[in-house]
Amino acid sequence: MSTLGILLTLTVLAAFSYYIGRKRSLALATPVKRGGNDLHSLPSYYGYLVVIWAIIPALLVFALWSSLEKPLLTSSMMSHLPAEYQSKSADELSLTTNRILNMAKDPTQLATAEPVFKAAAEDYQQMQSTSQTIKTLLVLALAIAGVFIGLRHVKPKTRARNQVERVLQFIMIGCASIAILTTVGIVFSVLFESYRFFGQVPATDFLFGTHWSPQTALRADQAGSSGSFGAIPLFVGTLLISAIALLIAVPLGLMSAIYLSEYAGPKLRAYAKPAMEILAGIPTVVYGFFAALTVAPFIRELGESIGLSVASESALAAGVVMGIMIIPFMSSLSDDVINAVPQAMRDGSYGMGATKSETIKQVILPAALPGIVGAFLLAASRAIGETMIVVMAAGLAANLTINPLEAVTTVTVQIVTLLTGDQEFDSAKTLAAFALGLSLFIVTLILNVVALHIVRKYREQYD
Amino acid sequence: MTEATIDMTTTALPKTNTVTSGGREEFAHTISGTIGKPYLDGKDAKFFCRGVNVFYAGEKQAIFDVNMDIGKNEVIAMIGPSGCGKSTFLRCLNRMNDTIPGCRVTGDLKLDGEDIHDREQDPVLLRARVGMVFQKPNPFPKSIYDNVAYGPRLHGLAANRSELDEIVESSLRKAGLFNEVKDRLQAPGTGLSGGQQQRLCIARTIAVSPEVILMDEPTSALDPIATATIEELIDELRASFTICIVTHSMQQAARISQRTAYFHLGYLVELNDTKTVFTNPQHQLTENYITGRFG
Amino acid sequence: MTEATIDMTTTALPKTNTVTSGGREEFAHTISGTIGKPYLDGKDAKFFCRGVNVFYAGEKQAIFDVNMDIGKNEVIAMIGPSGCGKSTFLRCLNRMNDTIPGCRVTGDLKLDGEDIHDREQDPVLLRARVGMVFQKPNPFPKSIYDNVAYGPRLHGLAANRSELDEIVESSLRKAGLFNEVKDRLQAPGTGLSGGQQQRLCIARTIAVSPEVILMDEPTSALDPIATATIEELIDELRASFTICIVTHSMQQAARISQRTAYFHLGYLVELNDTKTVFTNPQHQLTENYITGRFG
Amino acid sequence: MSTTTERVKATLGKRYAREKRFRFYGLASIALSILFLVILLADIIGKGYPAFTSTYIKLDVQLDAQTLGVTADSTPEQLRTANYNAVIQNSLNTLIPGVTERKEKKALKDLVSGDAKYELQRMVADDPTLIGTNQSVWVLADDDIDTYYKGNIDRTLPESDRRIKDFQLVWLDKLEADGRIESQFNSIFFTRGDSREPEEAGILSALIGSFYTLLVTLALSFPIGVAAALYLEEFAPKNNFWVDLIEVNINNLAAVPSIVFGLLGLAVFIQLFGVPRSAPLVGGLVLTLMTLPTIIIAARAALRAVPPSIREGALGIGASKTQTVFQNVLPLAMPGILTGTIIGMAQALGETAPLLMIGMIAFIMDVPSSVTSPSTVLPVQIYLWSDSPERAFVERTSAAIMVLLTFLVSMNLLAVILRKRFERRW
Amino acid sequence: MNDMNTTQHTSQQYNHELEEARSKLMTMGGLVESQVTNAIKALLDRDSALGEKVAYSDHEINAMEIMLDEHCAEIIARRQPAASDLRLLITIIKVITDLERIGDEAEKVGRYAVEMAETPTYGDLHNALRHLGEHVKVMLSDTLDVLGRLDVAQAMQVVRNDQQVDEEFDSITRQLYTRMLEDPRNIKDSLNVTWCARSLERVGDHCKNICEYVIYLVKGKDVRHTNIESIRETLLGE
Amino acid sequence: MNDMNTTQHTSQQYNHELEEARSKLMTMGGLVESQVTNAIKALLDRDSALGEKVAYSDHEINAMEIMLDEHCAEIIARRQPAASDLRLLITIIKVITDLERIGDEAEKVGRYAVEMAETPTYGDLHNALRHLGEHVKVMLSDTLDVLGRLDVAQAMQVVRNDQQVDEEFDSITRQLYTRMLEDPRNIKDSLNVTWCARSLERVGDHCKNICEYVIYLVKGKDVRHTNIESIRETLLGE
Repeated sequence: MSTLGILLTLTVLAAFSYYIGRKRSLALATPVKRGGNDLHSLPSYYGYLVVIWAIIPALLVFALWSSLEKPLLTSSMMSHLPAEYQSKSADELSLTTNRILNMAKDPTQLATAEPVFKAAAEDYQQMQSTSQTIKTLLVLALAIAGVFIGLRHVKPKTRARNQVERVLQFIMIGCASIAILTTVGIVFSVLFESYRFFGQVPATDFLFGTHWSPQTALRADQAGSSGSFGAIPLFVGTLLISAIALLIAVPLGLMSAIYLSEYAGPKLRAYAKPAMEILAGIPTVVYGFFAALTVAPFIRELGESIGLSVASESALAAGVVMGIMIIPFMSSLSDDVINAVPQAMRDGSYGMGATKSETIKQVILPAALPGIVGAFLLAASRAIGETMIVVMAAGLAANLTINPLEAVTTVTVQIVTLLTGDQEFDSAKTLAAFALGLSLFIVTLILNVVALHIVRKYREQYD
Repeated sequence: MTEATIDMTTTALPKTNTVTSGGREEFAHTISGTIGKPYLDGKDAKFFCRGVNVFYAGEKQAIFDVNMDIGKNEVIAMIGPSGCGKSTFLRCLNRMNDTIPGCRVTGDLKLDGEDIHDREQDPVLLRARVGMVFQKPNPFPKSIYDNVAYGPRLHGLAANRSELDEIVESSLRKAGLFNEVKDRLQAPGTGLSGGQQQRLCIARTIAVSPEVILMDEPTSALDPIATATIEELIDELRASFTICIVTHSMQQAARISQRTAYFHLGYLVELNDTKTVFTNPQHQLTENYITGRFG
Repeated sequence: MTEATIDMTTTALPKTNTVTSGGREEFAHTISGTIGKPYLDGKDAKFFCRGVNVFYAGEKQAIFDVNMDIGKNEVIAMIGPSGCGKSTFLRCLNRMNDTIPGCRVTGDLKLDGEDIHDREQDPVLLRARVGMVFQKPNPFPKSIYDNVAYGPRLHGLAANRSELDEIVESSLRKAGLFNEVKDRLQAPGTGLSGGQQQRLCIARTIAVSPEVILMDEPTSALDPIATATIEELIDELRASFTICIVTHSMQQAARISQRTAYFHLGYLVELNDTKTVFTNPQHQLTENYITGRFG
Repeated sequence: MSTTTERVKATLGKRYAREKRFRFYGLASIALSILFLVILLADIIGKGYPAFTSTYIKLDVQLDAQTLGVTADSTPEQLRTANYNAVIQNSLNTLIPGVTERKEKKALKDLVSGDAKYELQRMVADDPTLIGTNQSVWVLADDDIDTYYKGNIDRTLPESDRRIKDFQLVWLDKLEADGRIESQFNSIFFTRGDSREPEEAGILSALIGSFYTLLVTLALSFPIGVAAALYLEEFAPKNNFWVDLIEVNINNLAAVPSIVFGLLGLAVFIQLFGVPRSAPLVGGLVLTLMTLPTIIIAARAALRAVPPSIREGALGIGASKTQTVFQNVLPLAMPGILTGTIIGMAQALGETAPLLMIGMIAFIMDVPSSVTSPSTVLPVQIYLWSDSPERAFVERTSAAIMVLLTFLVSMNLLAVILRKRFERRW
Repeated sequence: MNDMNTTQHTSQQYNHELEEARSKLMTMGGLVESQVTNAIKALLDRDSALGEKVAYSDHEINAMEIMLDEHCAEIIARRQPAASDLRLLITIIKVITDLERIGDEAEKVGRYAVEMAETPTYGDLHNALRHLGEHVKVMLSDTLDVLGRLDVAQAMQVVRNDQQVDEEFDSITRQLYTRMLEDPRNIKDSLNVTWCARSLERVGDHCKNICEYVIYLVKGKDVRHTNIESIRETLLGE
Repeated sequence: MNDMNTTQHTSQQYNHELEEARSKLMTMGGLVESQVTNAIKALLDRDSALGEKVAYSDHEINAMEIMLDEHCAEIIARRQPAASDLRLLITIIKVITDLERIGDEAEKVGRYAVEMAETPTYGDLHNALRHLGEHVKVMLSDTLDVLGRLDVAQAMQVVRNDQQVDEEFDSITRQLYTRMLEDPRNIKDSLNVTWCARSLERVGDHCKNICEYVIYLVKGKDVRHTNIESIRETLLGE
């Protein structure tokens, strides 16, 4: 049976077991006064209990089997290959594996394959179908056995509700833990590859080097020996663009938020807020396009018209557009923060004869300051991690400059550049992307944690 | 007055009590003008209100033709069931209703003879003269000192730091808070207890030397002990300020006010000496409310 | 009792009143055991509480060694200054304290002889027997009908729709709400007025036929008129339920309860007939609280 | 009294001036922000709207069996490989006679798009009886011609500076005079996959790719996100190390740059678990991890907005914690959760960077058939096209952006409507 | 008694408590009335048994006084009454004191009745006493009416009647004085009769007090220690 | 008077109001005491001017009664007193009635004093009257002390003393009876003296009442209509 088939069967079985579980509980119940009975829980919970017995073990086995199936079968298949193939390097071995697996999938390829591989592929097909059969039988058997075990648990005294609820809770804990797994995944993937990178390039060179030209590493047979991986220009470029962006976004965003929440009439709010939201909802790739095709040329022409030489991929263009992108982010965060200041405080200030701006400047902003700082940090984190705008509008050349009119490159740009196109997983060039990813992750992590801490403390104050 | 008196006579007599049994709406028609002593001789009136109507957005009328005088150095309490308009009326007195979109006030409202709702009248100035204390204590997230200094700084009432210090201290003293906080004037005002916060808000209001203090259920968020302290404070403040207080609790009105105004469905039904209102109210609606006969 | 009596005698006499002037803390040491009638003969006790202590996270003790019996079909009111532990104690009675992390209850707490905090005791079952009404009216955002039917459905108390209808109607009737809402049982419960909402919550609680109803300041969010209605309802419910009510307002305790418990700093200072508590309290702390002498 | 009043009065003028200035700054900020939006949209629309039409040239083709080398009875395979190019060549030669120079001959052939022969192929395959007849057919013009007709090539420029030479202009003027040039709705854009030729490039494969990717994302992130939010908001013990860790993680993940998720996908899903590269499945997995924090945070906010009194009420009646949460709290929070989910999906739809990392940047002509077949997504398509130098691709990029924005705006609108409709004030 | 149902409070319990106070007051009034009636009867009929009964029944009235006092204090403590409710309770507290004192006077008369049962005749005094007794009885019964119906007009009537009772009492004392002068053997009896008359006169005074309280209750104006004309003016001339 | 400062309410105003009620009560008590003293003096010294003054001063006491009544009602309405405060106010309301009646009795004595100013001598009666008067004066002054200091022990003493006053009054009436029998010319004077003695005896009764109220105030227990032994038991035997 196919995966889909198994899942469908299980679904049907689940519905069935709910039905009989519920029915059985009612049959076993002794009625007591006023329409009640002596069941510990409502009948439906007994239904759910049986469903759990029927489905959960079966699903677990199914998931385990499915995830182990491929690696196990593959290694088994490979072990049957002649020795000459097995002695090859890991890279070639995996290439061979892939070829055989593709053959097993595609009959047309199989027909034209070499005999050794053909045998292996057919062997694989064979094993796979056996495995599939066993899996189907095992899962269904487990499910049916589960139904019976579940039914034996249907007794008036069984705390069905408590048991069902406990299972539910475990499922929810599992889901919540995915966040940790994700972080662990990020840290591990980035750390592991970075570790390999720092095996080839010293960390100090990476962190303090002022020259970045990973391309040299591409030369064959020279894996990682002579490329320059000094990331300082990238860091400076990133900071330059982010600074430009924040210079635009923070005042505009903050003042917009203040105006919208304190001054604007309902009409203006009704139009301006959605407009801001649209600005926030525009994908970064669009901003990138806008930056590269409209803003950059415009700035260059503007610069030229007043006699400045502006690079066509100037930091200014990317920064300005990134700033525009962050305005709504900054404004909505500030808006939240300002709205969290209780109305009572405004009333208090107005009641003493303060004007609106006095109230804002002397009461609301001081009250909201921690939140605004948090918003600022989050915006900075966002600017630093922003990818598409800079990929499309900033340069590739790693100039170490703080002149906004020149082209600079950023961490994210380099990651994208290094990882798209042909890659070799062991080259320093590819691994450098992960090292950059690591530094990006660490910086944003610090910013985020600090910002979130500040914001949370602030929220608690007015909750 | 004659009509009202007759009404009182007949309804106060138990014989005719079949009439009273119908609930409060039955008396709504008897609200024609305010019973009691709504007017002062005029010479001592701080506020002079004639024919005040308040409309909310959508022409919903919240206050109908209210006439009253509010005297100097008196505590006047406004009571009545929820939605009777007492808070709305209070907020007319320093134009806090301006902050509610669509709210419109008509009629004659004068503070010391100046029209409050006049275009020429500056709400900032007005609110400096007519301070307000709110239901929920709302100290600013500043130090205790800065909370009290807020108003004087805003209005430039102190020429220098020592003058400001003086204002802050005397305001805190008047609010009965100085001794409790003198060692921590730089501590945040939000760290005080609820009752202290409310006294801080009162101190803050006093610091501007207003002539009138409006209080909108100033103790409804406080426990009985803090409430008692605030009530005591109000009684002391009476010497220097005119105080208008809206309260949920008629007992509180009884305790602290000299005159009590009873609002009902937007009408000012009775305004009388507090003693009279609570021992011998003149309008049946007042009587019903005071004695817990709500229909 | 002897010690307490002496205390009362000396402090109640004005001659010795220099003693009373020091404020309430001075009497804290006199709290040794509860004065009054904390115990019933036992036969009629619904709740039996002995040596109840409650600790919050960090070992902060909120309730100290409380002993009391709560009788069948009585309204027992718990009063005291903020933070005196009255609400905390109330929430022990149906283990609502379980929902507060770190809260620990020790001592003997029995409902009809069954240990409430026993591991075997299912809090869900317990709460079906001991219903609770909260400070803020909290109808579910469902129809009025579904609000009331929620509990019976939860516990499977109705075999079919007509039985459920019956339960809903009778609960609404008992809560004095049926006539007001019978034409709009499918309207959302949140559309009712505050007082009606609170009565709906009471109806919802009644629908499960609990034996006891706990009320945690059920009228503090309501205006005087709605409050009076709820108080009236409580008085009617007494015929069928045991009612424990925590209230901010001692006047309310005076109006509706048969016995009143005065808590102070986590101690149960006095538990006595309401009449006695309000005309002739036995402990000086109670007297101070009742008469508004807060120190 | 008088002192206060007078002193206050003295300060009033200055204070009101400050008030006015402050107010102006605020208004200017909003105006500027909105101005940016307007410029952005105007720029995109201005660039993109021509892409919705294409220039077509009417050819009179002789589908004669000899030239084609097939008959009406030929097999479909034969019909497919017939020499349609020659037919087109002939027809062009007839239209513009006297072209002999090699360079000009090639230019003449390039007047029509490479798609023209496939157009004929489709016609014939549909109706083999057409063989032997003369047909008048509108065929797609080349992208340069298209660009010219949309007014994006300036005739006044020196010949060397433009892609269309003078002799071509002569031809075009003739064709136009014959009424053989026409602008038609560009259906290809919506029905084809990517192509090296701008006039043949469409967004369908990217759209379907996006659809599959979002499907995977939604199917995973919604249940997981809701379950996680429920656990954290309702069940998790407070002040518990693990729970705090989860919480910090989620909040942090929400702000982690998207590209880092791409790195994760690349290293974990593709290299470790061997999920096929470039497939919606892996894209969906990465986007799931990315949107989960958004959904969890939105769901938690929605759950938190349900007042505790509702929970207390249910608990007080004897509902268990789980019953309380699932019967009372969750339904109330659902509109908020859905809103958050839609917004999360919109983010996912517009996301580009992480997908670049996992290889969804491939050149895909075919419409993907399942979640495991190689595909690209709309934003990546935009990114790819934006790199192409042809003017016609700029047009198409903008058009694709318009399509993307339309989807995003509709999704956000849906969220707004949902929020407005079910918004509840407690 | 149903006339007295003036309470329409939201709280039925409060209604009930006030109602109970009023009905207890009426019961007490009834008890006092029958004591006075019996005392007068015993006095006039020389019924020593009845006189003794009266003398021994006084404790019932005393008990009711204490009970009502406590009841009213409890209501005040628990209900925080205001306005008319408060006036009602204060009035009750005042009225019961007077009722109790009327009871005391009746007890005294009862005692004298026992003592004088042997006296053959009072002569003219009998008539005078009977007249005074009747008058006082009517006054008391009117007073109870006033209490029951809270009838201000009737209350004013009772206040006015008190003057007549006083005059009658004066006339009796004069008669007694004459009688004593006539025959010193009559002195003891006469003195006793004087005491009885005095007691009856005091009953009238108490009735007057009660009616003044009722006027206060209904009108919210205190009319004690004011002459009848100014009372009328106060009430009508507003 | 400072002894009476029992109020430590958070509300100074409330303290003040209660204090005012008590001080007014004491003023009224003082007034009543001086009326009684003067009346007795006028009676014994045959000082008709003083007697007249007493008779004409009663309205002050009446006015104070009304004022205090209103004051107490106002406090109850405005402050919702409970427990000891409430008992205090109820006690004041009760006490002033008795004080006013004592004032009435003094007025009567004053009137008789005017009437009897011409009487040459009361013979032995003078001593007996003086004795009774002294006793009553002491009792009244003790009562005011009890009011001022809320001294339960002294209050019980006063209650006990009332029995002695009653006995003295009985002895006076017996003497008067004898005197009347001896010489019918004395009848008129004797009757007047009787009335005076009666009034003084009633002052004693009222004092007893007041003390009983004070016991109620302090102890929260009503001890009226109970004999002295059971009072002691009630208070001490708890």
